[in-house]
Amino acid sequence: MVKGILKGMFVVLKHSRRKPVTVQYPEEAIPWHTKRFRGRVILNLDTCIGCSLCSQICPNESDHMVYYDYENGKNRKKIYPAVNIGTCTYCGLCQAVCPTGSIRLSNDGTLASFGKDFDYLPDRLSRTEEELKHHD
Amino acid sequence: MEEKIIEVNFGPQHPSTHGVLRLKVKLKGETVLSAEPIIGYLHRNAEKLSEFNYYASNTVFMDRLDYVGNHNMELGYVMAVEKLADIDVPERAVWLRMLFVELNRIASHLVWAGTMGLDLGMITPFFYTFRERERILQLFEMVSGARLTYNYISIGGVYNDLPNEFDAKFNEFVEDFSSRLKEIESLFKENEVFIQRMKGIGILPPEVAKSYSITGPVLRASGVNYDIRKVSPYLYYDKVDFDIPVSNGMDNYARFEVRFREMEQSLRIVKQVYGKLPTGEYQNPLYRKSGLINIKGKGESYVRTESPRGEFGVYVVGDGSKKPYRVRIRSPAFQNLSATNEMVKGSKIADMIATISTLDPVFGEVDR
Amino acid sequence: MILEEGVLKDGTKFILVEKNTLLEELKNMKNQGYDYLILMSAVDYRNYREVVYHLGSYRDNRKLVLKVRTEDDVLKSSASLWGSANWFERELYDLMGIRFEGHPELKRIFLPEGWHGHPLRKDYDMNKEQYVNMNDDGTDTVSFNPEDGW
Amino acid sequence: MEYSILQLINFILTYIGINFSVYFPPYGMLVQRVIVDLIGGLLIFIAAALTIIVVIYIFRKWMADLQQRIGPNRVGPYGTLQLIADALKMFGKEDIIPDNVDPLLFRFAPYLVFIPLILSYLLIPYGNLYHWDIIFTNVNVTLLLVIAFSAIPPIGEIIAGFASNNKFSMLGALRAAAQDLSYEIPMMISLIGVIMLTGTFNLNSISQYQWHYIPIAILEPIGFLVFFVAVLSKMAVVPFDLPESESELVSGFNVEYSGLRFGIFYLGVFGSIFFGSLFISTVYLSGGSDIPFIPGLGYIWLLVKAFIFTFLFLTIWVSLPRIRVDKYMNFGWKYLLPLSIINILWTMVIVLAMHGVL
Repeated sequence: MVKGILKGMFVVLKHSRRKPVTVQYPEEAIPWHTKRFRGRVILNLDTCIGCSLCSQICPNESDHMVYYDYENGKNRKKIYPAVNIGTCTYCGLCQAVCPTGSIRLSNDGTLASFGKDFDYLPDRLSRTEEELKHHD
Repeated sequence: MEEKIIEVNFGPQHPSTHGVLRLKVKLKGETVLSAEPIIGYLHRNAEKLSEFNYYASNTVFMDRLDYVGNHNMELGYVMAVEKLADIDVPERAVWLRMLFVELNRIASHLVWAGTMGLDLGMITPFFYTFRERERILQLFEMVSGARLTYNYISIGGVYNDLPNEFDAKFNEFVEDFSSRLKEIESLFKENEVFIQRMKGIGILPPEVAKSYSITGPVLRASGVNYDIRKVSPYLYYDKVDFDIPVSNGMDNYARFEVRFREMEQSLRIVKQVYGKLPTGEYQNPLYRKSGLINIKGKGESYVRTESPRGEFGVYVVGDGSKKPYRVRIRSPAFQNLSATNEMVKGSKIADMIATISTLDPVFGEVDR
Repeated sequence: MILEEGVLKDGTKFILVEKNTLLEELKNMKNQGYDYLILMSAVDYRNYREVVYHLGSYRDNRKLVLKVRTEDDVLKSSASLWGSANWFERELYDLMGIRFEGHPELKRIFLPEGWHGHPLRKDYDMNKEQYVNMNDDGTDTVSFNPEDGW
Repeated sequence: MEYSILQLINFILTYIGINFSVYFPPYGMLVQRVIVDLIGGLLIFIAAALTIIVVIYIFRKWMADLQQRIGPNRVGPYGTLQLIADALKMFGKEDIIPDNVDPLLFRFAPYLVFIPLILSYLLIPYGNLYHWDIIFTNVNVTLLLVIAFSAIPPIGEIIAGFASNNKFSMLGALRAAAQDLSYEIPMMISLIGVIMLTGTFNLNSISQYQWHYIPIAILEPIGFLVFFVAVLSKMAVVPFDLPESESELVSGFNVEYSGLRFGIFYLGVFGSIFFGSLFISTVYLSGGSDIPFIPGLGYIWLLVKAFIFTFLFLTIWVSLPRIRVDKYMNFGWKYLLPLSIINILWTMVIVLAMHGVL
């Protein structure tokens, strides 16, 4: 009995010499292991054809089509997706379904903000968070 | 002095009910007279939600069922839909699915091992198991781009191929995982106090297990050699070499033993699968891009898969439209949990906690 | 009594049985070696409900689907044959509104007692929000008034 | 020439001009004595509080180290001020007193746990540092007093559990009572062996005895083992943390407590860990007596031994599961109690051999 307990303690004690595996978050940023990290949705206004497939496949209706006055030559009805980031689950289905690759998920996962406006209309959706910060 | 029976609510907020299980327990001193599980605190009705969405978008809900074994949940649904809509899956996609499903099984059992330790009052194994799980999650993140709700397995294949840096990370993981697993196991296995807490506790005889439709490691720990991967092989489980660990202990210790052996077997499968990965398409080109939305099915299909907790399957009824008419989820943890009272009555409070932790319920899946 | 036989889309054999002979048929199937109740589900076809029993065996790979149709939503309980039928039937009662006669304690399993309607029915009103609260004695109350709960 | 720490305080007071004993001869000396004792008590209170904080810091760092984490590292250098920050946070929190509790007992119980613990710190002979004996109480019954003080906190725990009017608390309180009963007896019986050997109840004499002869842990290994387990159980940490057992009874007897009162319970756990370490090294490992051949460093030597025990206790905490309550009682009554009685017989043999009878 004592042997088993001592063995357990020994295994635990062995770990005192190993290096910590945790990361100090704000200083050492979490290494995104991939370029595929699914962050905020971003839209390319110039290639969007307004097919509304993304809003159809969106599982919780975060993605919806709105009228936005932007001329890119392919989108005759001038409807573009707008995404409610508050309910978006970053599932990536809109990216998967988009025939032109206009809507995609960026690598930006640091979305904490004081703002309460989660509904990203097309022009806001087309900029990265970085650009939005400079813009304001 | 008269002995009074007291009724205690364990949960829904309780440190060791693995989420939001509520147990209405009748106690006589420290002895449990009966325990009635009350569930539904995490109920979202994924079955109803699925009726309003396209076939392809429902994988998102499946992800949120068993949130520690997500790939298995996606797989169960996707395979049922593929049967329903007669969709072919490229060979590479099948192998990739198998790779991730088995890795996910390891990750899920690691979470179980850590939380079981916590339930017994051991703090440290939790950190070691989560350290290992973290490495698996990094692999998942690398491939799918998410750490928890992967949404990786798509109808007609998988959404993404392996990235270039996957190989190195994967080999690094496979190399030392088995030795680290042994180390974690030794923390439990050779510990007399642990053995006393587990041996002979929470007895589940095979007849009772069969009557309650119990599957997965819990069933195999009761001495029934029944694993869907062997009984009705899906994916390419008939092309790889692995054993089904079975134990005749019927108690908590047997369940502990079976799950640790299963992790070893899963590692074996993972190694073989990675060696056998063929090149080629990873997704059926018909169901890429806008094809995703055009999946139609008519009829009924149910495909049995072995999730980390037992038999998982989705019964899909299609009426020929782009949305399923009815989706019914067979969740293994729900069935395993229904036998709680049989297992815990007459034991002590501490044993009840240990027994529930070896059942390994995940409430996203129980409550759906 | 078997009304209809056939093969489902996934290649499983199915039989449709007469409602009154359900329990005998299930018992019969259990004796034939289908000792594993994989899944009980119910599908709402608007004018009738179809309860589907997926039966399997703990020994081999056999599988059978047993269906039964009901218009008045009352069926015989199979809780005496399988322990697992207990929770399956409670779930079907809760979400689909099918009452099983002879069930030891037929009450809602996911939703609070007193919930209006059965969500998986096709005629369930999705737009009406219900608010749940708890009485002092621990029972749930359900109301349509937002101030009565959450 | 050795002086006690109280004399040192007296010297300092006299030096800075506070000396009542010269004023009204019989009473002035008493007043002076009381002032000196009060200062000594305050000193030990501060020292004990600081030690508890140090022990908690060590615990968190050590646990983090064993679990491949970093531990507290934000507040102050290497996170040393983390505990101060935590304490401030505790002070600032609302002290919630639920509706149906017994308000008086509910408020009173935490102090009943903590004050005897701090008082028992006064009884330990801390050995000597340079020429000063750090001994606050040097009466003939310090060992008995320690045991008496250690019997009070469980009463506080039981009161806390019952007053909370919560089923989990009550189960925790019942466990505390049962645990205390079944482990205090082996603990005291194993101490009887020590008393038989040394012939005194004075902790200072006990530690001096061991310096003159040999540490009692070597003479009485069984007694030492029993005492070790009993002390571990007395501290109510894993594997014996049944009264609180987080995963079973949520938090046991202190489930309804919050804010400062919870903080007191929390400090009590770590205070008793260090006190247990001090006590076991005093009674069984020659305590604060000098390091062999190096006089004047007894205090340091005691601290070294105590901290080794603290590390041992903490390592046991992080690496073992909790034992089940009925098995635990069995272990206490069926193994520890007979072992402690065997220890008495063994001590009798030693004592007789020493007196040349055998």
